[in-house]
Amino acid sequence: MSDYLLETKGLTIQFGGHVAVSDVSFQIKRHTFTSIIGPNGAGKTTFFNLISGQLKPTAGQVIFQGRDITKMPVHQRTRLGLGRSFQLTNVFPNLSVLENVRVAVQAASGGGFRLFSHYKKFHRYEERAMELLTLAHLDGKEGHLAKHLSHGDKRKLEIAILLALEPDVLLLDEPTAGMSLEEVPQIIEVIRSLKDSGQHTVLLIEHKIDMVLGLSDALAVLFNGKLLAQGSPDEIMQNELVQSAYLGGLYDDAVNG
Amino acid sequence: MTTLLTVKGIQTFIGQYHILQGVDLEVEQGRVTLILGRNGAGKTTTLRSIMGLTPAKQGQIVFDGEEIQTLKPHLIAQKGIGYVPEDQGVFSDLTVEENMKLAIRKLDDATRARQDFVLDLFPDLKIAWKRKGGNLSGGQKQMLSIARAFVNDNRLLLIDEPSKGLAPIVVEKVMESILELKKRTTIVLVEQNFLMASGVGDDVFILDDGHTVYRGSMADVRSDEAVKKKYLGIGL
Amino acid sequence: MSLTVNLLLNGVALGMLIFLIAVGLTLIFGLMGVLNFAHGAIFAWGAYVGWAVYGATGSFILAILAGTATGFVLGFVMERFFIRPFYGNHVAQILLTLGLMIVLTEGIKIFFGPNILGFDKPELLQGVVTILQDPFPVYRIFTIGVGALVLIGVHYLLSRTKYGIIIRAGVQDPEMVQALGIDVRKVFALVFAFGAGLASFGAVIAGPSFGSLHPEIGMQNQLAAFIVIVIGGIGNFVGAAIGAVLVGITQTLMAYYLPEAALAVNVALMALVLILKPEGLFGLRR
Amino acid sequence: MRERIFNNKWLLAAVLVLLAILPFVGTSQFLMLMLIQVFILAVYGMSYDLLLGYTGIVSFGHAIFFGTGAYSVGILLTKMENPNLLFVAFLIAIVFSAVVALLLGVLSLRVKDVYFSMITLAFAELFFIVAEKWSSLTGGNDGIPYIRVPELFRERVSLYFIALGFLVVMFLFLRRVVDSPLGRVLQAIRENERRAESLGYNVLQYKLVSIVISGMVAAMAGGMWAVLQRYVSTTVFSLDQTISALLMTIIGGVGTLTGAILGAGVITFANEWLSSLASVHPIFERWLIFFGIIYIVIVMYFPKGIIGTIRDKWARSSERGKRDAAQTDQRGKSVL
Amino acid sequence: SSSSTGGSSESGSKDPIKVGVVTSKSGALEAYGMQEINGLNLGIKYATGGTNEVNGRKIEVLVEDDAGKPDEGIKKARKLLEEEKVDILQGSANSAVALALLPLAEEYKKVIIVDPAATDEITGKNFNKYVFRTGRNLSQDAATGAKYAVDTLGKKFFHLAPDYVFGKSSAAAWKAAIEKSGGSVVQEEFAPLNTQDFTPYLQKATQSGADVLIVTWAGAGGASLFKQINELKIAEKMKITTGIPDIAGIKAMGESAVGLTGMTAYYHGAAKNPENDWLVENHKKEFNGAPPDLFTAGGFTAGIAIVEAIKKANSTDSEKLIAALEGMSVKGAKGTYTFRKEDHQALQPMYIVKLEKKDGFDYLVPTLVKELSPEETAPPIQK
Ligand SMILES: Nc1ncnc2c1ncn2[C@@H]1O[C@H](COP(=O)(O)OP(=O)(O)OP(=O)(O)O)[C@@H](O)[C@H]1O
Ligand SMILES: Nc1ncnc2c1ncn2[C@@H]1O[C@H](COP(=O)(O)OP(=O)(O)OP(=O)(O)O)[C@@H](O)[C@H]1O
Ligand SMILES: [Mg+2]
Ligand SMILES: [Mg+2]
Repeated sequence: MSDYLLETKGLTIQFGGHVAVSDVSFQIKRHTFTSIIGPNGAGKTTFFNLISGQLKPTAGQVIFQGRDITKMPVHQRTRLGLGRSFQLTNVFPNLSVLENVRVAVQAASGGGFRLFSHYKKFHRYEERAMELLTLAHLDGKEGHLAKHLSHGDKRKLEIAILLALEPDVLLLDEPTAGMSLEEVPQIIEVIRSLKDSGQHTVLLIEHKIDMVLGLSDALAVLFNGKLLAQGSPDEIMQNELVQSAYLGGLYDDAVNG
Repeated sequence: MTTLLTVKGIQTFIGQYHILQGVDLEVEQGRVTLILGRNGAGKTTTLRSIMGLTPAKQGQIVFDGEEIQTLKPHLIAQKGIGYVPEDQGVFSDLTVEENMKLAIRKLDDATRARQDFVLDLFPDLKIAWKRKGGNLSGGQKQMLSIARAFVNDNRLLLIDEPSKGLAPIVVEKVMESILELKKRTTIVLVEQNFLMASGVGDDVFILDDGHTVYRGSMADVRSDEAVKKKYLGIGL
Repeated sequence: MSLTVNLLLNGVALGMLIFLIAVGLTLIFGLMGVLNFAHGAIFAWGAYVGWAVYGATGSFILAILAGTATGFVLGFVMERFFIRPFYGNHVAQILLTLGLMIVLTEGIKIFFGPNILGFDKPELLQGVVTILQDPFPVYRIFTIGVGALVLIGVHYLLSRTKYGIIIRAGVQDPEMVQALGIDVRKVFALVFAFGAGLASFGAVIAGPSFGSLHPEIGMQNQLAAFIVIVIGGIGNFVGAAIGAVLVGITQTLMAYYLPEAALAVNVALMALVLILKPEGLFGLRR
Repeated sequence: MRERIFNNKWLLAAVLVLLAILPFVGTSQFLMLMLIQVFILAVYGMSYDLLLGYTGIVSFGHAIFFGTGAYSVGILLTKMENPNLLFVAFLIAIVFSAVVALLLGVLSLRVKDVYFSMITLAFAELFFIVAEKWSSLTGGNDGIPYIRVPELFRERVSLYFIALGFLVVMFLFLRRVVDSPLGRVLQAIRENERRAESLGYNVLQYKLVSIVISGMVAAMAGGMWAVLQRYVSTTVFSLDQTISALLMTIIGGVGTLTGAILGAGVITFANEWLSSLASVHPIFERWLIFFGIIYIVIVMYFPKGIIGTIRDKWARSSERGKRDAAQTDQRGKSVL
Repeated sequence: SSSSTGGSSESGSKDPIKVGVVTSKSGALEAYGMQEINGLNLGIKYATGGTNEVNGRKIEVLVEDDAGKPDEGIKKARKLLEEEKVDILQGSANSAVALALLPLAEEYKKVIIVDPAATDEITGKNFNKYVFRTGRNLSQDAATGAKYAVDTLGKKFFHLAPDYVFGKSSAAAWKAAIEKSGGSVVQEEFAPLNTQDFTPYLQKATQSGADVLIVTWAGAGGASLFKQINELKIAEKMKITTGIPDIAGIKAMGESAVGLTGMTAYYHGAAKNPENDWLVENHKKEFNGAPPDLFTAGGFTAGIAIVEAIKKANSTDSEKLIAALEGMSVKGAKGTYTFRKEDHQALQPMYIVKLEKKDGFDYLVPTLVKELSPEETAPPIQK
């Protein structure tokens, strides 16, 4: 068995003539925190989509826990322990905030096909969902329909849903984009606690470089669909190309400080 | 200094919910006015009310001396107000080209020049010109949305969280272009990225729970730790 | 050989006729996404008014104009007062347009009676030409020609003007289109009315080809219209035309070679296409 | 909130009691007949609501199940020597329709949205055509008259109670389904299929379960219909039959179950009332037009159906603030 | 069960006699339904000498709309039987509805006079003793048309009919009748009822080697079909015969059907008898000068039969009515109708007509070619 929890081999996907992810071979060790950075359109989200199964690669493999899951449908991957959040908010609009999370908790406990136990009996689910909403700073809004939430609140709901799945691997796609200033640190704390728990493996896409540096054990850089570099945060920050083509001048302080 | 846009005590309802309960803004010509506040404070709803998308039930919105709170959105837009919504509002079935074509109000030389300018600003769009809006990356959608607003000769731009999803270097470019645009147009900006906001903002309004709770200059806010802590949760 | 050619030509003519019926629906259903069960009733109104004007004036041109105008006005009123609040709401559209369908169909019975009416071809277009020994009606040639013209015209309108993209955008997010300074409601009203006008235009052309009218004539043809749009791929205008011709040819060939199955041709073809290609022949995978 | 829930339960119970004593207070045979029709059609409507309102799929082929049930029961009762084997006929009808539903689901569920609607419509047409062509078995358009049923099912009062019981049992069953964990997943699928998938739910399987349950319930309603009419013809497979399910559900309110019951009542009684007006005044000769107008008025003034809209209004007028309103806004939640 | 005894009673009663009609007042066969109803009312009026009373009791006609749907028809019939306690049923325009009503007649023990529904099954496989039919059935149609066609048009036939039970039964009836008369059917083709382009079928007909094309078509497509037959000049290649439709149908065929010969159950100008004269006169008087149409005659005769049966039985009791009706002859719009004892089917005169242009008519006028006697067109007993 390999040392890696999650591994991609020569992963490639092509849309028409455009190669969005190109021959990416990438390994992640159990219980590590890896961040993926790269310019807009570099293929980060597409790479996630390939891992979580939303897209099927034109070439290459995805290996999870030593199993080739390249052809596995989305829902099975989730059951295996691969959970993800979405860059563009993706919730159940006409269900209450609580129900959004509750249905995720239910999914994690595998209780979907039960017909003859009234859902109200699933108090456990509801309690767990409330805990998660509190964690994501959505307590007090559990009765709202998800579509009525403000943008930032939807992002929090997105995270709560992901946490509800209790996945081994969390794929987080810009979780804090649009979240308000004061709450970003709190959400970061939640993510950090996942890392610190030593139970989870986290893969994070994020443009907020200071956040990435503070959290990550390792960094990977995607550029034009290719895996440009992989290494410790310090190593990557020294990379010329990353400096000039991705960061620009704005984050000089973050990098140097 | 002239005031281009005045928002006076607007109250907005969505369905039965009372969302804005008295929002005031004064937007000076040629300046960047920031609207800040927590998630759910009502920033987006304020911009939508100005655009006429969620019309204000009470209060006044005066643009260039004319009350516009009762006008339909397309008429408001035709007055020269551009809008970058927080969810990008990119049409996923249309190509980037068609998205741009739809946005362009009048195709003249000046517009073509502005189109060249935005395509230089966001070369990604040039590459993705024939791609469907729905297939763009998150950041590319954000670029397209900004580009659609920049391409017209607008007198006022309402921009809702432009930095969201953009790579740092692009954020920087957007900031620069905003500073550049400021010379010919007026900008109202909602932004959570304080680094960016403080880099371009002139005046600041802070909303909380559907009310305007603070107004001042950027310099004031930057130096006023109490305000920052109370409304923005930044304890530096 | 001559038989096959003749059958194929008939198939194409039938296909073009179906296309003329479907063309308005490609705008209203295909592009605007309105599940319009009253489309057939508008078609029928066009045919009946065309018939009446033709009978009264003897001018087929006037009949076409009057019929088309009827559909246009009906469509405009329908959009303005009924459909407008319910874009994107299929459930409401179903109930609403079924209601309108009943009202319009019963209206025909009130104004024109429930009986079958004969619709004769204009003198100029009567008769047959001989193609490879077999007679082929002139009117079918006319139908093919008109169908082709409409195809080109509408295609031009959609691809060379902003209307096509405004509708496609407006269906997804009408608010944003408005925020770009476009009066999306006006455009929708116009396009809806235009689609209805096309339906009634097609009806006046189709009337003499059928030779007779009855109040349910719209309902009878509506299903075929939906079918060709779905086969062609919803929203794909040219696809609908190809779908229509495909249906026409298949129908004709089946009627000759396998008449036992003729009854099932349309729906079986649609089911087959969808099973093999779930988004229709030229539809986009969403 | 609690109070309202409580009230509604009592309201429904009161209606039930009322219906139960109706046959004993000199109610006419014909009114009972109409109510029996309403009860049976209500079950058919509710079965459709499971698909439309709770799973979010618009099927134009629901008549397939109603028709399968009606024909299975009708043909078996005609072929079987002993009409008391009715239950066997029903059992076979249910099993058969479950198989049909499964096959139909497997074939058509890979197709999405309106395309799904159209492919189900195509299958329904094919069923209709088969029933028409296989006239040695089905009588085609002329139908099967003289279906024999047990005495208990001929007698109006006993049939009334059987139908009422059928409705109550099916209502409780379907309510249990939509409020079960399974039902909640269906609603999540309705809201956002892709997301439900990424939560680990096998969407296709859930939709299949939904279609099969819905199909079996619809088939039972069809079987009851055959028993009531003692006649079956191809109309049970017609598009009209599907549309009637659609209409009942939409008129009452999509995603409410009780709405379908109300919808069945509205349609049945409006139909009877309007068509009998024709003899009152010639203006009603074209009485169908008023039917059309009713649909239009309902959409314009009750955009979420009668029950759906009233429930909304209720929530709004109670002014319990945002949270409460939001909760009642949630379509999936039953009034009970 | 719920059968009632309400209105059936002794001659002393002054309660009105109720005739319940279930037929199409809406839907595809609306026009036929209206002809039937108008005929029925006139028939009762005629047979009662304008009083609408028999044995001192008023006759009330209660009409319910079945919209062409059997389920609706069943409900309406039950309403008439249970609420209105009608003494006798009459209907309907749609064969399926009529078939659905037969068991109800038996269950409630009420006589039903069927007209104009034509399917053989009504007095055949699905017969019960309460069922009588004034209308002709498909076999009578076929016997009429076939005999004439084999005698005068040719020996080899091609049959085009709509692809559903009606078309199939018609084809079978024609086939039997043609073979009986010494001809043969070389090919039968069934096209979908909503066919709009008949070219492929017509091509087959011309290639089949048959001398005669029989067209059986009910409903809207008929007019289109004849226009296409005309356009494609089929008549130059073979003879054509058909069942001539009602006036609206002929009108819709336009000029294309000039000279077409075929059978018909009734045309007001073809029948020569006092009953018909009265019918034509009074129909015109009552309906703006419109003459009685194809199915007015059947309704008229049904009305007369109802009155005559009640007179003869001196009761509305069903058993007595049955006894009175069995074997009874009535004089109706076409002359003498006789309810055959075995299957209660009324044998009646039938017509062969030719469509001709005539001044003063805006449609091609069916002119009598030949009248066939009731015996000549008697269908086989099929029950
Ligand atoms: N279905 C598709 N068809 C065509 N091109 C696509 C499709 N999906 C993605 N692309 C293209 O692939 C590239 C990678 O997109 P992706 O969303 O993975 O970028 P990203 O790295 O997540 O960017 P961002 O930081 O802006 O979110 C983009 O250029 C995008 O336009
Ligand atoms: N359609 C709606 N229906 C009901 N309530 C809504 C709706 N849209 C927004 N709201 C509510 O209005 C309030 C203000 O929302 P708004 O989107 O204006 O906030 P915002 O300041 O832009 O927040 P964010 O920073 O998260 O984007 C929120 O509490 C939100 O829940
Ligand atoms: Mg991305
Ligand atoms: Mg916002």
